Amino acid sequence: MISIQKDDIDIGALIQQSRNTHMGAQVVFVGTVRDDGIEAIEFEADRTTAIADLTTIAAEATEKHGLISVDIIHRDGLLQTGETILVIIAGSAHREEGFAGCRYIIEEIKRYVPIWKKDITASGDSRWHD
Amino acid sequence: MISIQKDDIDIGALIQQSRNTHMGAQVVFVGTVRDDGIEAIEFEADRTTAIADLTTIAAEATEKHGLISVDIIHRDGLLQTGETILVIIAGSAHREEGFAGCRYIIEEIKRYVPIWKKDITASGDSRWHD
Amino acid sequence: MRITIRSFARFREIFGTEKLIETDSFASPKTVLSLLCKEKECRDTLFTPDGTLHPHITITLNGRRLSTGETDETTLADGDTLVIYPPVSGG
Amino acid sequence: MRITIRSFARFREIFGTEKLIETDSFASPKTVLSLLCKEKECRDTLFTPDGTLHPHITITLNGRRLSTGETDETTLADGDTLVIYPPVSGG
Repeated sequence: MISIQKDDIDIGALIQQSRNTHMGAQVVFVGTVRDDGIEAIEFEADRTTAIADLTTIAAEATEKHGLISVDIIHRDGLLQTGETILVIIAGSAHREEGFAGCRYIIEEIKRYVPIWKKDITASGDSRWHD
Repeated sequence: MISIQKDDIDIGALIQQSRNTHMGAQVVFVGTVRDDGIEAIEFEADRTTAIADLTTIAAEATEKHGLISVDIIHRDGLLQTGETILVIIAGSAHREEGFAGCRYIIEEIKRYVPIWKKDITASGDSRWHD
Repeated sequence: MRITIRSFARFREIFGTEKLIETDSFASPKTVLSLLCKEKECRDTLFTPDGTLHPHITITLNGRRLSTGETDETTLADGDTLVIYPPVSGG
Repeated sequence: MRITIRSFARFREIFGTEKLIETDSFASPKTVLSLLCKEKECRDTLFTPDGTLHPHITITLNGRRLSTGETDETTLADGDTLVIYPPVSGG
């Protein structure tokens, strides 16, 4: 499943849905809003292009690392500290491919997928990340 | 949380409990029973020593890789294909530590923690792994 | 011809979510972007002092990313949509 | 003195879950393990033809893992527990 959505992500359900009996490993990356002096982060995405990019990245990760399944869900909108930003699940026969594939996906997302964040502080100030 | 248990693991709940606002990443490894011609795996553990070892490994991973939290739950008993064997959650400020810490933990578990598996085939044959 | 220009995040706050630019036929993306704003601060957001697009900016044409050469040399058609991305920060 | 020997997995099916061995004082773990069974197949599970413990076998004494040297040289005390692990396969 590839999605960009405002709604929170049911990570346990997603892991269960993603699984099949050919897998021996699921490597999951969960990105969360870290409190480094902020109150929240506003995420903005070019959803159409971002979904196309995530679909490409999932296919590349599957091909390069021999994955059995890939799920990528990224949230947009206003997320408070502690909330889930992103969940990636890489399912594979063995752990090596799962770790390599999951890592590939997050690095590619950070490199070029059109999603941006703006920090919101407790005082209401806000600042886009460069 | 460090545990060896017969009961299934509520992965979503565990990820939620493990999280705090100092984290930006949770890297989760889920080991599952893969169907490579088997019906189930019987897991046996020396629970006392295994728990002590997992506690040591969690502390080492925290120290070496700067993790914020570590959870390791390994099941024992009879597990059917598709079932969860193991969940590791490494929580960290940034993704690099989470991936490195989670990987360290699974490799150390495989290296020496006293847990064994016996494959059970559909015909009822069984064989311990060497 | 009419070209739609959309932008996101930091650039949306500068250039607006969506603008229509009327221009001569055969204009390149770079030419159309140079018509987007006249104030120095606004132009400096997109262009270096020697008039090239900042390398960290991504331009898409009808959803496809353009290389630096393509932003200078592609010929736009009526109804095309250009999108301007600031550096991404998702994940 | 009495030493308890416990084993797991494949070894449990060969040696039993738990056995009590009566032996002389000052025996080493290796000596006690050599008393565990007399049949060749059983002995071959633990010992190489030259009489050393197989390197892939782990022995713990009261929960602490022993090095190869320690299995030969440690002096056991009455009530000690030895555990024999085959190679692990968890995770």
